[in-house]
Amino acid sequence: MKLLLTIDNRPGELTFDHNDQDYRFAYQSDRTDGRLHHATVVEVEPGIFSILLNGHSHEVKVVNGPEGYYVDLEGHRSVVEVRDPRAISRTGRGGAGEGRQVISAPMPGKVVRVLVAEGDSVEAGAGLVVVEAMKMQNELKAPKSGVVVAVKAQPGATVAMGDMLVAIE
Amino acid sequence: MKLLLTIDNRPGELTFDHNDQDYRFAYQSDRTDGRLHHATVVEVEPGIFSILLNGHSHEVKVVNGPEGYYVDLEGHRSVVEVRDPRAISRTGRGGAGEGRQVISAPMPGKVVRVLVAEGDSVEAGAGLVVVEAMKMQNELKAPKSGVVVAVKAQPGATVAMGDMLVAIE
Amino acid sequence: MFKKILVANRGEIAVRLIRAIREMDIKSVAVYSTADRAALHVRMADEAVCLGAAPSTESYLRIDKIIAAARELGVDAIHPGYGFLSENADFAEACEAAGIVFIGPAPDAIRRMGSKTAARKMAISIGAPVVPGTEEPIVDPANAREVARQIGYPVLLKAAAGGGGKGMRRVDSEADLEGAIRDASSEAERAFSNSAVYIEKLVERPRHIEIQIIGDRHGNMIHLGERECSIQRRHQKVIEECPSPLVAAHPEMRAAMGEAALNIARAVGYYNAGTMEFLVDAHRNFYFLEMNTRLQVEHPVTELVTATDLVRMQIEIAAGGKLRLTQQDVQWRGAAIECRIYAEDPNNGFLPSAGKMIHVERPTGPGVRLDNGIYPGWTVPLEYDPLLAKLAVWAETREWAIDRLKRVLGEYYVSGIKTNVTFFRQILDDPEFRAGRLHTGFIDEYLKEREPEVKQNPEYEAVAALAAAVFSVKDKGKPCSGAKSSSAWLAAGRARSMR
Amino acid sequence: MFKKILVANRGEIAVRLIRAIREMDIKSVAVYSTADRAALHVRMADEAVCLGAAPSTESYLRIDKIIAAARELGVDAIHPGYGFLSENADFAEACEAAGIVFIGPAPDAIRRMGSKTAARKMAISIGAPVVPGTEEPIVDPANAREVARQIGYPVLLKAAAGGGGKGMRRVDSEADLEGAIRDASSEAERAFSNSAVYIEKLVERPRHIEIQIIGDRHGNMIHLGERECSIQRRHQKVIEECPSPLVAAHPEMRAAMGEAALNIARAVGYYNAGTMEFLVDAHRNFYFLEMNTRLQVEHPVTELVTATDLVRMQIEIAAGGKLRLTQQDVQWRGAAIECRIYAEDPNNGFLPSAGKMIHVERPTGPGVRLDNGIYPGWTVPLEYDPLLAKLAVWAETREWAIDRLKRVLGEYYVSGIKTNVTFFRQILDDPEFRAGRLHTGFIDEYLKEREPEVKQNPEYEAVAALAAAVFSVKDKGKPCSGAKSSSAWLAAGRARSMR
Repeated sequence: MKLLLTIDNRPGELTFDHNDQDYRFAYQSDRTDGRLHHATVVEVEPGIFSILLNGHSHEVKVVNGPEGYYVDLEGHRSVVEVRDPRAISRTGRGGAGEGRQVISAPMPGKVVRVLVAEGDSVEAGAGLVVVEAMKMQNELKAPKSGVVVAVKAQPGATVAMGDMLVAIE
Repeated sequence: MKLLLTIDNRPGELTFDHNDQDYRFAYQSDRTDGRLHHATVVEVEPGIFSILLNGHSHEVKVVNGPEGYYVDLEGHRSVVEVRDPRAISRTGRGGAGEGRQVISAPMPGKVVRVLVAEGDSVEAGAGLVVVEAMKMQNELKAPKSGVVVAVKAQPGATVAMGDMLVAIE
Repeated sequence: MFKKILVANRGEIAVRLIRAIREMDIKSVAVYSTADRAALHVRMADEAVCLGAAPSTESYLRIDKIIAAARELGVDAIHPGYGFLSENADFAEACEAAGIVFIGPAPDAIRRMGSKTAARKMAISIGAPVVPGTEEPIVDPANAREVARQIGYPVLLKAAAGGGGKGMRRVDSEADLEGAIRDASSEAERAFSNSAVYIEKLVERPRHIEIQIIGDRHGNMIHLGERECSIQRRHQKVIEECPSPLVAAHPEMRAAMGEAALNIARAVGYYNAGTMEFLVDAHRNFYFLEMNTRLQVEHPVTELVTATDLVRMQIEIAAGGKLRLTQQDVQWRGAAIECRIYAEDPNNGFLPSAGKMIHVERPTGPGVRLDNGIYPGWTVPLEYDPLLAKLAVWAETREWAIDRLKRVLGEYYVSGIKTNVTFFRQILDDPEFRAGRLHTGFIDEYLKEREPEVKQNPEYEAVAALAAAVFSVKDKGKPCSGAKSSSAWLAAGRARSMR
Repeated sequence: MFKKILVANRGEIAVRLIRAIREMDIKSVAVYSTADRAALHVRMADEAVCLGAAPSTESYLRIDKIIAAARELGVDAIHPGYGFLSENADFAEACEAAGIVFIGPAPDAIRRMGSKTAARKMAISIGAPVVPGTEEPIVDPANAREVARQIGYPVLLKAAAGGGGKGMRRVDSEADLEGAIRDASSEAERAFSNSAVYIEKLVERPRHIEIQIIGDRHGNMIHLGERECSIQRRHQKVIEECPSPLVAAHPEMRAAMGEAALNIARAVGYYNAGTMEFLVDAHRNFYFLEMNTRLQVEHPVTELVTATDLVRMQIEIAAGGKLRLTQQDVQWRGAAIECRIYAEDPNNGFLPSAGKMIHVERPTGPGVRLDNGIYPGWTVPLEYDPLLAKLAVWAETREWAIDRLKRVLGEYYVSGIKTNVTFFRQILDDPEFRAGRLHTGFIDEYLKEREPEVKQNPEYEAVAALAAAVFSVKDKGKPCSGAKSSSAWLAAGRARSMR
């Protein structure tokens, strides 16, 4: 079986087959040499994999996260997207134009203040919207310099994670 | 909804309905007066219920066990069987004749010794078979006095939980 | 002794209190908001009462409802925990008026020590050290120059009405003083409609070290030594230790700070547990900052090193008991470190991370103390503080404790949301932290200057790829289990990908 | 210090060792049998090697395979844990021959103290107290009478070749002696084809109290006080404490027993950790029983009270380090109690309970130490000891520790299999236990004489009924999730219902 992956946005290609717990696999990316490995893989708890590779014991935790699979290994979290080249892509990601940046709510909360209006020019790093969650106010900043082309955030409004707040072009 | 229950073999009748987490229910048995209760029930983890009844907080754990549901509450485990009077019984329990007692393996293990033969008379409490599991030898004893009418256990054989070993009549 | 205690709090501290109450064979009553029906403290208590809607103002801050519930259930005493009503003198008074014991100090002591400025004046009046400075606004620049010269540069200008850093200016020399006063005043005017500023000595790279005290109602009072709480982010402590590495190297500081703390407490007739916070400068001078008239979040590190149970002591004292320990009985042994685990994303500006926890792995083994308020399947409510748990360790030396904490953080795991667990592991590896060179700006400097090492092991990448692939194959072949939560995640994911 | 240590064990002790090794920043290697591929110690170690099939004789007892794996992986040292090869002098020798350090005593010391009778003779030779008696078989009844009169009735006749209680007879007076010798001899003849019996003083309602010692290879040796291990079932300890309630009431015993233990250990040039087991009679006389030349299962209670880390000390000593503590440094503080949680059914003759664990709830909060080897989803293999975990607590007094342990047992929960957790809660409520009146027959008497109180609260019955009903409604409406495990349970249930 062959799958296309991105690990923290770096692409790679995984080839593998298995016989029960015994896996043969190769991962080719700019960091790995793509050589063939043998490993045993046991899903010891749901989403928790015990992998023995070259005698090393790895415990890998995988959950479905918003941007892809969250893969935790040795205290480091990677975001992994998996696509089957024979099928369509898993989720229709992307779609925002190159020049346009949408700032959406990174967590559910309440809009406390809106610091910009449509048509404002902003510098990268300038505050756009303040959202409060869990007693903490968080200022969302402009990811790049540009002009504010849309403001959906309303002071006092409750927003869900991912709701669009402001767009910059 | 009405259900017939046995709790540790004592029968009772449960009547209940609910609106989301709010339950109205009555349980009638020889120990309870069958009066109407109001409670909120939340399944906080799979099989773990937080029940608030008359202001008291109860944490009840339920799993499917071999003899019925194992219900753990305040460190005490009850075995509960639940039957819907409108449907057939949940499992076809019982079936052993009154006078006949089958001694089956209470856990998986290995038969170490068989202490009786067909036709032997045994007293209640006499050793019948020794089964070893987890490094411990366990002597299974006659639940009543009688005559051994069948011996299925073979020294050295591996037995699964519930396998018949000896029958006494 | 009490028969029934109401815990007027939620989260990990409510759980910690319920445990202590249960160990004393006393009944516990939890209170909760509608957002917390399934919270761990409700699950664990003997009884539970709903106070109202999710906002604290409708529930955990409603003195009337809490007192009414306590009366109805025949409660003897109320423990307020920390936060919420714990330093509210009106609440303590309302308890007493209802014939219920408030497990804490007298309302009067809360009032006298509750205001920062009142507490500062009190400390000055008995000769306890405070940060030198004026507390009256500066009117005349000439006078300002004289004051600044007296206390010595650098000084800090602070808005009298202020807070949050507005109207604050550091001044390093007399040449800059007048201009800085003008700037600070106008900023203060804009921010608070009050231009008054005052001068304080600027303590550079200060340590935050606090002293735990406890006293009974019979006049006995002791201190249980210090906690070092210099590792803060946004003025919020995140790592606490006992002993302080500084005090461990200079043991005479403990007696001196302990005595200062006891003197302040005695001056207000304080009883029950309390904490005096001090700033400590590079020359090991310590200055009283403020008092917390309640149990402190970070009390476990003191318990681990002094082998005491502060909550049990609080309850015994509230019930009229005498302190079982004298100052001579208090022994400090080994070292304890605690870190506060928050639902937040250290790689994204420490934004709160909401969501349902799927796994919660609790570390065990030697020297671990976990005070947790969560469980697998719990969803952190947005209305409250995102503290999930406090993970503390004890070991014979500070060095071993750091190594143990790293081991234990490696075993701790919450999935479904983001936490600061890995961030702690990075800090624990920092040479400055290991050397005990701590100050309240430590994390800001750390975040600015130090790039945590990223795992480059190609084997890890191959292993991560394989695990994700095996999971994805299983994930797609699964028609039913987990479909609900997974679709919620995907909806959020789709929405987020618009950014 | 070592770079890589192999842990030649499994279960909770392997996990405990891996944790200590990790805290010392050393790599750990797990070994496992095919039944243990998914075991917790394999998950947690840095490296793992399969030794062979499930039976210990094919895996955990295979000296050749363990040494080969250690050599191949460049291991510096091997920790044997307890059980398996831990008291096997050949294994210790094989390690040395392979240039690998055995973390334990010298092979010679294992041999000299490994045999009960050899150890007893050694103890006698240096004047240490042993249970009085003959060790040569009795030939002449007249001689037997004289011996019995000398040591005083009651005496115990024991088969020289024996074990397991066969050929054992209690004799209360001289009148019964001759008949008892005849009976015992003929029983011994039938059981062991050897009729020889010998006489020992019968210690009535003895306590089992043991002394922990540890020494380095530079001639330094200390004791870390006692553990009370009188609560046993089938000669297997199930609850252990430090301090012993008896020794706590008579502190002079600790020094006397500690000195006796050190004298025996010094006589064989012992180093690393070891334990001397003693019987103690009603007059507080203690008698050496045997030595365990390894880490003891119940070592955590000593660690909790003395604030030490025995495994770390073992590793430091094995690496050639000097003991960091002198006898004067050892301080005992508070009280610790441990209970051994087994997969067994106390309501059904303590039969082992096999199956898959669905939930595993790990208690946390103040004063808890859990050494566990299991996790949710794990299935206990039938091939090994059914010890799931050791749950220990520390508190300022024994009484508080008992109350804390009850709280903690209430939080501990394993579903899918049966455990002895509730049985422990009943014992902890027993007035004799609370009073510290312990002896090795305690559990047998308890099971015979005391009927644990059964909950009769009608509210509980209604709550249990409701929970089961809600679960059953959901259970039946569930087409897919959990179907596999549920059908396995039902198959077992159907089979079992035949009984």
